[in-house]
Amino acid sequence: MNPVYFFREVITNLRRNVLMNLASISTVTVSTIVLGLFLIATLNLGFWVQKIVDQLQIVIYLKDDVSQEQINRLYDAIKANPQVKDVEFISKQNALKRLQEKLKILIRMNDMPENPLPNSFEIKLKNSANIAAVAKELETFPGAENVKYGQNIAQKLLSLHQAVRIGGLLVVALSLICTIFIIVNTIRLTVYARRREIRIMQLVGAAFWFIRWPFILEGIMQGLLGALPAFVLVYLSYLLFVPRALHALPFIPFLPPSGILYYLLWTLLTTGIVIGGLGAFISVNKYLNYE
Amino acid sequence: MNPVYFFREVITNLRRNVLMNLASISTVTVSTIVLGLFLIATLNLGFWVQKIVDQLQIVIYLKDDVSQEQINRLYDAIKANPQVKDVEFISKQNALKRLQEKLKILIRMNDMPENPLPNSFEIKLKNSANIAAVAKELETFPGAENVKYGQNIAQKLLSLHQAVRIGGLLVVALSLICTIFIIVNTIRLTVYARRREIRIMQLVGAAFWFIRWPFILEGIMQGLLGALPAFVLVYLSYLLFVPRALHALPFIPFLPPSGILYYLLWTLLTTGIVIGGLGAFISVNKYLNYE
Amino acid sequence: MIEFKNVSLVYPNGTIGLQNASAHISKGEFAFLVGQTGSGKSSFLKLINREVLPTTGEVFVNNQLTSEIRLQQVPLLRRHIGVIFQDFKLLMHKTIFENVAYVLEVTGVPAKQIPAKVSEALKLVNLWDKEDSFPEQLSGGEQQRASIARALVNHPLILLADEPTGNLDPDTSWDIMQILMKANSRGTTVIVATHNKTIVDMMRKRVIGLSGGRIAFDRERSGYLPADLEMAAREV
Amino acid sequence: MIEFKNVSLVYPNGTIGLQNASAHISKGEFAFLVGQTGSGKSSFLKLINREVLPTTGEVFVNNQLTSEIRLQQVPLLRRHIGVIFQDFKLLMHKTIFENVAYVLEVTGVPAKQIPAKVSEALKLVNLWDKEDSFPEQLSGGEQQRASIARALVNHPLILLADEPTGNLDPDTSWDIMQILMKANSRGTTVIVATHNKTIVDMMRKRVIGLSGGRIAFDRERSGYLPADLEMAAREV
Ligand SMILES: Nc1ncnc2c1ncn2[C@@H]1O[C@H](COP(=O)(O)OP(=O)(O)OP(=O)(O)O)[C@@H](O)[C@H]1O
Ligand SMILES: Nc1ncnc2c1ncn2[C@@H]1O[C@H](COP(=O)(O)OP(=O)(O)OP(=O)(O)O)[C@@H](O)[C@H]1O
Ligand SMILES: [Mg+2]
Ligand SMILES: [Mg+2]
Repeated sequence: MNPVYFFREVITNLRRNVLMNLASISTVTVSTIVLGLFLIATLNLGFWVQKIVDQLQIVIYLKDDVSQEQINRLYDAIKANPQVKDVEFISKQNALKRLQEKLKILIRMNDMPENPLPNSFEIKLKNSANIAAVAKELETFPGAENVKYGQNIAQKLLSLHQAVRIGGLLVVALSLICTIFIIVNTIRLTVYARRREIRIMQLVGAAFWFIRWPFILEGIMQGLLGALPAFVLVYLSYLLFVPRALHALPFIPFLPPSGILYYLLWTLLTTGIVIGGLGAFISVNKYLNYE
Repeated sequence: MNPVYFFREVITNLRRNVLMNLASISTVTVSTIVLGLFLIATLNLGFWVQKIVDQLQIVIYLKDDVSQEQINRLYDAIKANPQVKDVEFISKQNALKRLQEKLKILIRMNDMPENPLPNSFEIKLKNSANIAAVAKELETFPGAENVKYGQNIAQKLLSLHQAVRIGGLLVVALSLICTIFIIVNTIRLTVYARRREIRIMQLVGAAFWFIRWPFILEGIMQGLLGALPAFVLVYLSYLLFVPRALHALPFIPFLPPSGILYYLLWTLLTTGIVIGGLGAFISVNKYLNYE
Repeated sequence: MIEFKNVSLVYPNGTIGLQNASAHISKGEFAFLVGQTGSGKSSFLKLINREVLPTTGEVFVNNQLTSEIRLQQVPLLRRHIGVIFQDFKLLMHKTIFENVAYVLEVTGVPAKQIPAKVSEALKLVNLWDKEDSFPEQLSGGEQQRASIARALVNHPLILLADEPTGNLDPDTSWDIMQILMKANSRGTTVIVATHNKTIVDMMRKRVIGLSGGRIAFDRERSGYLPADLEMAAREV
Repeated sequence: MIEFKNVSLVYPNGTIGLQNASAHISKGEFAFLVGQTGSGKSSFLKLINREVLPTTGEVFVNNQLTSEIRLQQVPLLRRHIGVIFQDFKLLMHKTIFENVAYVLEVTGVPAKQIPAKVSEALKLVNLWDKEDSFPEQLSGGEQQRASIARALVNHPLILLADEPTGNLDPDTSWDIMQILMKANSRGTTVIVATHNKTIVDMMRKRVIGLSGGRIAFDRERSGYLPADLEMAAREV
């Protein structure tokens, strides 16, 4: 077994069948580009929904007769909960200020003899998925008049989050399958075009592995040469796209390009290489005569 | 010219090169499936954002000294504006009720001797894109103390809407290009595998068109046989997916399947057929010897 | 019918196929083309079929200068020329019947007349029992006969036979030569490139000898001249 | 060396390739295989190379029953057999040099020794000046000689030549026969399927005659028997 021989074979074949190889390589490029875009889109969508979900919070409204000492104790108790990431105390006064800011000039201060708003705690969780359970737990705290966490929107967001996670996985899996399918088919057609050669090689005494290896290496090369430009293209586009998108849609978060670099690189390259090689292997076997 | 002959040719060729044709047909299927999914996703995203944008409204808060007669005149004036789709008057009382409902128990009614909220109009536009201009116009109305339309969120939503429209068009265009590219490449490989035949046909006196037509028809058939199952698959999946999705994410609107039926059908079938035929045409020409 | 005027053919890789060859073959003639392997016989035939164009010089077929025939007209030229290719050039995905029928379909012969004509041609070369086989299912000689049937089926004006008996036994070879003779007697111009000394010697027809791409000799009613005689002829 | 015991070969489409053929060819023998086109010569050779397996009967090559050779071992068998295929079977994407070198690479000959061996084989068939051409750039006879060079290059134990002179002129044919003789004299078993009456007549070697898949005659020091004599032989 002579690796130099196989490599020379592959290089020569790539050079001599330029047209055919361009067709198959560019097919690999295009289909891995699509895969890459799906991957980026899914990662970003997940990131976005995660960000929104992370903004969910529990608000505990306190009875007016709760003393400052009680408040301090409650604060410590909440802080000690392992599920809690962050807790903030909002006094009656601050609450009113916020409401006024929010409603702007609508509430004429002089119309109100007394602050109608209660004291409250705003709590962020480490994992918002548990929000309902934690809220229930906090309800039992003495002094808590009411515990709210936007039941309605929270549930919506959480199920959206779940849907995006499952859907994203599904979409990436599906597009991976499609990419694999297309690459395998393409490689199969290139091997089909050379089926007579395979037959002749067998007739002059070439062993199965001796025939197979150049084809497999060629498949790997086609996969590599196809996936590499796909990666570069997708990554560069994303690099150019993110600042513009952040500018145009500042309220939507995008993953920083560096955050997807390796993810993208490995997914595209391994897909190209593994499927190229595997596709060639399967296809050659189809034309190897096992009688 | 004998169409029967060409059809017999095509059928025979499809039958005799089953393996090769399966490879190319299934590639068409897979790539048009991806195209179809992109199309559906884009249409739905556009639909969704449109729905959200449609919920945008302008609120005119009125001074407390505006009389009922003035209000009526104002109402008619607003209604007469061709941009306005819908206008609703919200009295002080109703406004307070709403606020109370929204904030639930937070505001202790007995703390408030007088309703601090103003009368208002809520206005929906035919085209929310013009919201800023219309709001400006309404500000000049006598009696309007303040005009609000959630400047912040409206702008966000409108630019998101724009982004989704442009992005969607781009994505569909891009995936169409990818699909075209993959199909053309695949057809090219099937023609490549038969380049010797093309040469022989030329040598025995077949005219260019006589050689070309069976290949073009075969490309069309491959496109059709590939795109048809893709359409059926995508459409059926959507048919099954929508009720489930509406159940799991009731707050996200989905286009009804019937709304995308023709869109999907024509996009996939024409893509398959036109590109199949065109790809074959281009590829045969490459191997037809024009010297 | 066919005229070569100082024709040279240099292949793209620099190999010389033909060198300054001049010859005239009249309508209805029967000529052998002989010469060592690689001497340019197939190149000579390819020039007539306009498979290649001369690098210099002029080839006239049917009074047309091949290098001036418009591309769309080339198929028309070829339909008047039947070629028995040295490597058969059968369509691998078509049966023998379909291979022979193809040249009729190409010329627009009505579908109804095709089966009869094809059967006739296949019977002529004694291959009618193999009409539904694919080329790969035939023996070498059977493939060669299929190629012969295809070249004859639409009664071309010119018949170019490149080594038509290379895979045939002596008896079958003679049968084939009889068929070519018969076609010739009906007015077809026949050019046969061959190595078959026995046949050339027996037939006593015009023999054009090629050597290294040059026409070494061109004699009426000749036999297959041995190589040294060719050489001598070339020196002249 | 090679033994056929009541061998019949029926192709998948029902055509009979060989019928109840028995023959024994010893190590170092030189035998001609003659018979009309389609009589089963190539089928006979394909059975030896294990390109096909007999439908019934047994074929022994090198004392191995071909139908019992494990699939992985088939390449090993083939490396001891050089085949000159009737249709050459050259690899279209490789140059002549690479085509010949391939059978050496297959057997693991060290890379350094390959060029010398290939050049030697190409010189033998007088084709060394075409080593960088692709098969499509060669004349029919040159392709045939390339195929011969490939069959000879690794000095096989058995040489199967299927119509090796079909595209060669008489002189070159003789040269090739000399080469086969020389290989034979070094111990190679040689079987030549041919239609070339002249050569068979002159060489006076063993001749196995096939007719319709049956062995019609099998004679030492024979010539090319005409068809009617074959028939007679078959009646017996
Ligand atoms: N792959 C195949 N499938 C079906 N039939 C075949 C196949 N190969 C050969 N035959 C048939 O088997 C018979 C013997 O063929 P074979 O090739 O052995 O003949 P041959 O003696 O070599 O003839 P030739 O001199 O023409 O080469 C023929 O009738 C042929 O049509
Ligand atoms: N396509 C080609 N490209 C380059 N050289 C070629 C090509 N075809 C033929 N030649 C060369 O041109 C010369 C003449 O070839 P040609 O095929 O005319 O010979 P020929 O007389 O038919 O030989 P044969 O009897 O072996 O068939 C040869 O040296 C051959 O190598
Ligand atoms: Mg030739
Ligand atoms: Mg044979």
